Amino acid sequence: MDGKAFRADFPIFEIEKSMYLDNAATSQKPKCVLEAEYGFYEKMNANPLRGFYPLSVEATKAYEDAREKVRGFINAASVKEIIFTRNTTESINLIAYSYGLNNLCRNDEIVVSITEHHSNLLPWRMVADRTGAKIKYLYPNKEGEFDPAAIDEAITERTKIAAMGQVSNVLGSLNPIDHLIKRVHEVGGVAVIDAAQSAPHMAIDVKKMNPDFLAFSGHKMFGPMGIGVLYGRKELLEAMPPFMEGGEMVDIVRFDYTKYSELPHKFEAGTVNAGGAVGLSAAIDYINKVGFDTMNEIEESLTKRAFEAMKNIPHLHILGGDSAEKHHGIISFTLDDVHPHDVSAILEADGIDVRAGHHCAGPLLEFLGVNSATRLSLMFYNTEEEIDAFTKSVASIRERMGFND
Amino acid sequence: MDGKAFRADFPIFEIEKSMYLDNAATSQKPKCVLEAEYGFYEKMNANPLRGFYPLSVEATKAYEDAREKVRGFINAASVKEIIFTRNTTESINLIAYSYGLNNLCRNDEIVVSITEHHSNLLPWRMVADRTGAKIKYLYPNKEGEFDPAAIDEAITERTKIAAMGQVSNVLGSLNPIDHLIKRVHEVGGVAVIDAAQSAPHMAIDVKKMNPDFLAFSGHKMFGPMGIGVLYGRKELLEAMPPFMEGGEMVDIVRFDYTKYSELPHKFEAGTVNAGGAVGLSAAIDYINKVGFDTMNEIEESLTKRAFEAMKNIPHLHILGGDSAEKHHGIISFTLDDVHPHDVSAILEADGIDVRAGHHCAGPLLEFLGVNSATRLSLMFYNTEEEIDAFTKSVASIRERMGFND
Amino acid sequence: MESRSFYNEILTEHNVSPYHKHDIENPDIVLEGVNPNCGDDIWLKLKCDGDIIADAGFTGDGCAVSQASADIMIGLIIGKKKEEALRLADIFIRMIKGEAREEEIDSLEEASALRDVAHMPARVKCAVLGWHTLEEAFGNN
Amino acid sequence: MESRSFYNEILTEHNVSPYHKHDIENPDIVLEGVNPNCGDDIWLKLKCDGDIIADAGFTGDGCAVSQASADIMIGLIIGKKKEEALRLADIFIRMIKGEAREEEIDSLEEASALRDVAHMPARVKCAVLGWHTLEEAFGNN
Ligand SMILES: Cc1ncc(COP(=O)(O)O)c(C=O)c1O
Ligand SMILES: Cc1ncc(COP(=O)(O)O)c(C=O)c1O
Repeated sequence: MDGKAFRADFPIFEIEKSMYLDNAATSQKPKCVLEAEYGFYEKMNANPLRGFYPLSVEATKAYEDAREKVRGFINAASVKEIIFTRNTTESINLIAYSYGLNNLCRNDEIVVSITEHHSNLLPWRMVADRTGAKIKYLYPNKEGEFDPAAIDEAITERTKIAAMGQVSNVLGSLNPIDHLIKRVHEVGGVAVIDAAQSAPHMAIDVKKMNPDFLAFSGHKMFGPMGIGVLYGRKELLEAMPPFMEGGEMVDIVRFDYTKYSELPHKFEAGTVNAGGAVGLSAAIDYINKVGFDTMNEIEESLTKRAFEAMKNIPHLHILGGDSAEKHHGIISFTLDDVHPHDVSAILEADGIDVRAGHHCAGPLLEFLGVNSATRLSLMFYNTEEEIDAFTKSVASIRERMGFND
Repeated sequence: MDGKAFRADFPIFEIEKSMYLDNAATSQKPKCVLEAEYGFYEKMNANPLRGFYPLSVEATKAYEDAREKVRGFINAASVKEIIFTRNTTESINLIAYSYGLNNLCRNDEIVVSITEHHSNLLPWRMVADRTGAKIKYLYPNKEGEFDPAAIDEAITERTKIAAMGQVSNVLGSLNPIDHLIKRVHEVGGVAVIDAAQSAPHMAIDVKKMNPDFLAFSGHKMFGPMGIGVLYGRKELLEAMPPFMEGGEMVDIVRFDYTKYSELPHKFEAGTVNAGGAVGLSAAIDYINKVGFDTMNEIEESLTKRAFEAMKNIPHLHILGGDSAEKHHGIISFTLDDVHPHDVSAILEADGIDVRAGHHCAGPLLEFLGVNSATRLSLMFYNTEEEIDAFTKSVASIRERMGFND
Repeated sequence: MESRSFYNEILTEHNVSPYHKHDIENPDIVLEGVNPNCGDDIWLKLKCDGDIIADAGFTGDGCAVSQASADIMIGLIIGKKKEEALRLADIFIRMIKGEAREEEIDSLEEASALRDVAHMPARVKCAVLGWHTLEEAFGNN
Repeated sequence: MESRSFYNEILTEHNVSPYHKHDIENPDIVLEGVNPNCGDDIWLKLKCDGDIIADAGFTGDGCAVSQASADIMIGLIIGKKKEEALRLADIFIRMIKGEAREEEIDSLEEASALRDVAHMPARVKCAVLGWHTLEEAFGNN
């Protein structure tokens, strides 16, 4: 079972013949997304939100329709809770600057899991550095699993913020965010969920999940670059000061007085990326058309195929979970004596695109005792042939690097 | 003399039949720009800067080539001085947060011209609010002209930052930035130049101009939305802390240690908008192909045509300069007894797209004693017929609103 | 080219010669309403006698749609009970959204002259500015 | 599918059995070099005798290209004058950029085995890591 049937939706596969297995870094874009963005500029390009003429009204409508599309995608209560940003990183920095710096002080604690991507870690260190709050790390076991009891213990009355990714971009593990959210709410803190790796693969329902903030990137879920999302609970967003200031986020500016716009515009300073939002909206339509069920079925089958083959390669060590089900399309690994950099270079020579490095998760790798790793990451448009070529190539590497097993 | 010959370059003009005269808000995009962005996703989409496989290397090269293109466009000394942002607003907020908050304190002064767009005003008010520094406004005369002596006087030993737009988005006036830059350097302060309205219309040479920071937006100069530029002097940028933190802007992250990347990456957190940068690069190619000389010749001729006709419409008052040469394609005006909002609505009913409101320049309008104004703003692709339709429609408005002159 | 008949006679008349654009002495409620889209800015001033709106006026600056709409609104609500005024505001706002029934629209009298604004999304905020401010003044919304 | 002959014998040998990957006692200069692209991280340790590089070694972790390149570099510079080492570093870096002349490349001896990296932009940083660190160690660049 694989994604051959969907490859025609993606123009790049007609042109580029390498096997793209670096999907956690960014996804490929279906034609409908590219055409939606192109179409925006071709048919209704104007600066949204300020003009009265039909073109600007249409541009505004396209942009706000995209917001409504995103709202529905994560089942938020209101479009006021959907803020367009550039990417996950900006979304989390917005929370850090506007919520973090203004609500934390000395002796407060920020609980962050050690598995986080730098984008859900460094902003919290910045907040800690500037407010005097303390960072407390949550550690999983070597399989990447968090003990609920450890979460209960780490989160205390001092915890003002708990930050965790829904799916780890290195281990592919699904984290116990529900537990974390419930626990941090018990002590009156807020939960920040990094959904960069989950949004492209699973339905998110913020009403059920109940995070205070949730962030994701368009480019990882078939949308264009330059557009991301921050979901925030309305009461919180309303109480927060703006992050960036400038045009489009103020109603009145006089010599010595400023009245900020209502949500969500208060947090969207300057000309918005309407073309990007329209592209993201088309990406959500595409996801809905294919369906997460279909995507997951393929992705699970491909993950299993890769995992089973990799298990049997001598000297290969998979980071994290001991079964395919725990990996959600992401399998990072090391190969004895061969630097991941060289692993990926040899794969590359064989026409296979994977990533090697620290995957923007330095502390996690330090915790796991590795300097870097090679990562395979799948999307539903991948094929069994690609997986087989990948595992065959990996199996040949040690010999090609001068080791006789 | 007009821009008919160039209209075929812009796909929107084939589809949209209204007359687009709101170019200061955002420009239309030539086909080559749309195709460049589309082509990026179709041929080389990957997350730049981290992958070793050819696709990612190509994506990185396309992104960095775009940076080099921008460097050449403004004649910066090094690509390290070119930071990609979302838009002018983010560029200026970056300076405000990273430079302003860290270099100013009580008793310092920020000199800002009252003609500024909110994006070059509110960030400075934020810095003033948080650091205790004082904002000092520079006032022009009613024609929008600044007296060099007043600049010399306003900027003192206390001045740490002087912020000014090169061209006003309301008055179309060219501001004496050279004088301001020289003066603020005499007292050891830095100059922040908002080039949002000038970059689409005139060659900028930062080596000659010698600003410390300069900001502009891609979408106003034929590029896509979601991509902007911050130029900063290398010594300053190097000494500044990062603004947003996360992936792609750090070299090493350990448990308790972070080493930031070198310029320009230190200021580009998270996945970059490579597609947007490639689009902006194509926009610069387009500008170079047409040439500012040709553009200016057309724009000056159209401005003159509009200005002369408007001068003869009873009850019409042009804001700012008393001759066409002082307007650089931007003519804002009021009509006695008719709200600008209604002016633009009637123009709209006649198929003409202009903007009415405060144009994100509240304090300037307050200074000029008007609540809002209607703005005509031109681009070289506009035509004499459009100008004539505009002036004819404006001339009919008072009667249509029930006034007998 | 000729304008769609959007600026009809009722609208331009209330704009050129508003009856209620003036200050109110010792008002009980004063509230500013702002439409950021175009900088419309009105101050609604209400004088109440128990539950009854005894007198009302507005000042400020805005487009013909916002001014005429506020002027017509005030003519309609003076002498009415607070609840009735809020009921009319609700109908008016629904009319502008294209959601009111014909007989409801009839009850708006002259204010029904603004119904065409429903087709002009960009002008909706101008038309409802006074009415929203009224709702806010009475602590609704 | 077979890999382009990028990992040639000289490279894999210096990687599998590096001669100079070891600590140096009481080094005069110690400098960390990092290649953020892949997390290569080497510590270059130099012992000087006046102007002469008396001994050198490196520790750390990195890809075969960075390790082999550092190992070959150290073999080349031990016993040489600081100036000569910097001259070789300059040639090496220009070779990797595809800008060195043939006779210059010849002077690099075994290090010339890395010349193909010039065609692999993504590996350039790995190849030059040790050499850049050397330049920095001597206060150049
Ligand atoms: C003079 C000036 N500065 C700044 C801006 C803000 O640009 P952006 O909205 O692209 O951030 C604009 C445009 O709206 C402008 O005209
Ligand atoms: C888990 C996780 N969080 C955050 C990010 C950052 O996303 P972006 O680079 O789009 O801001 C990524 C992707 O790189 C990620 O995998």
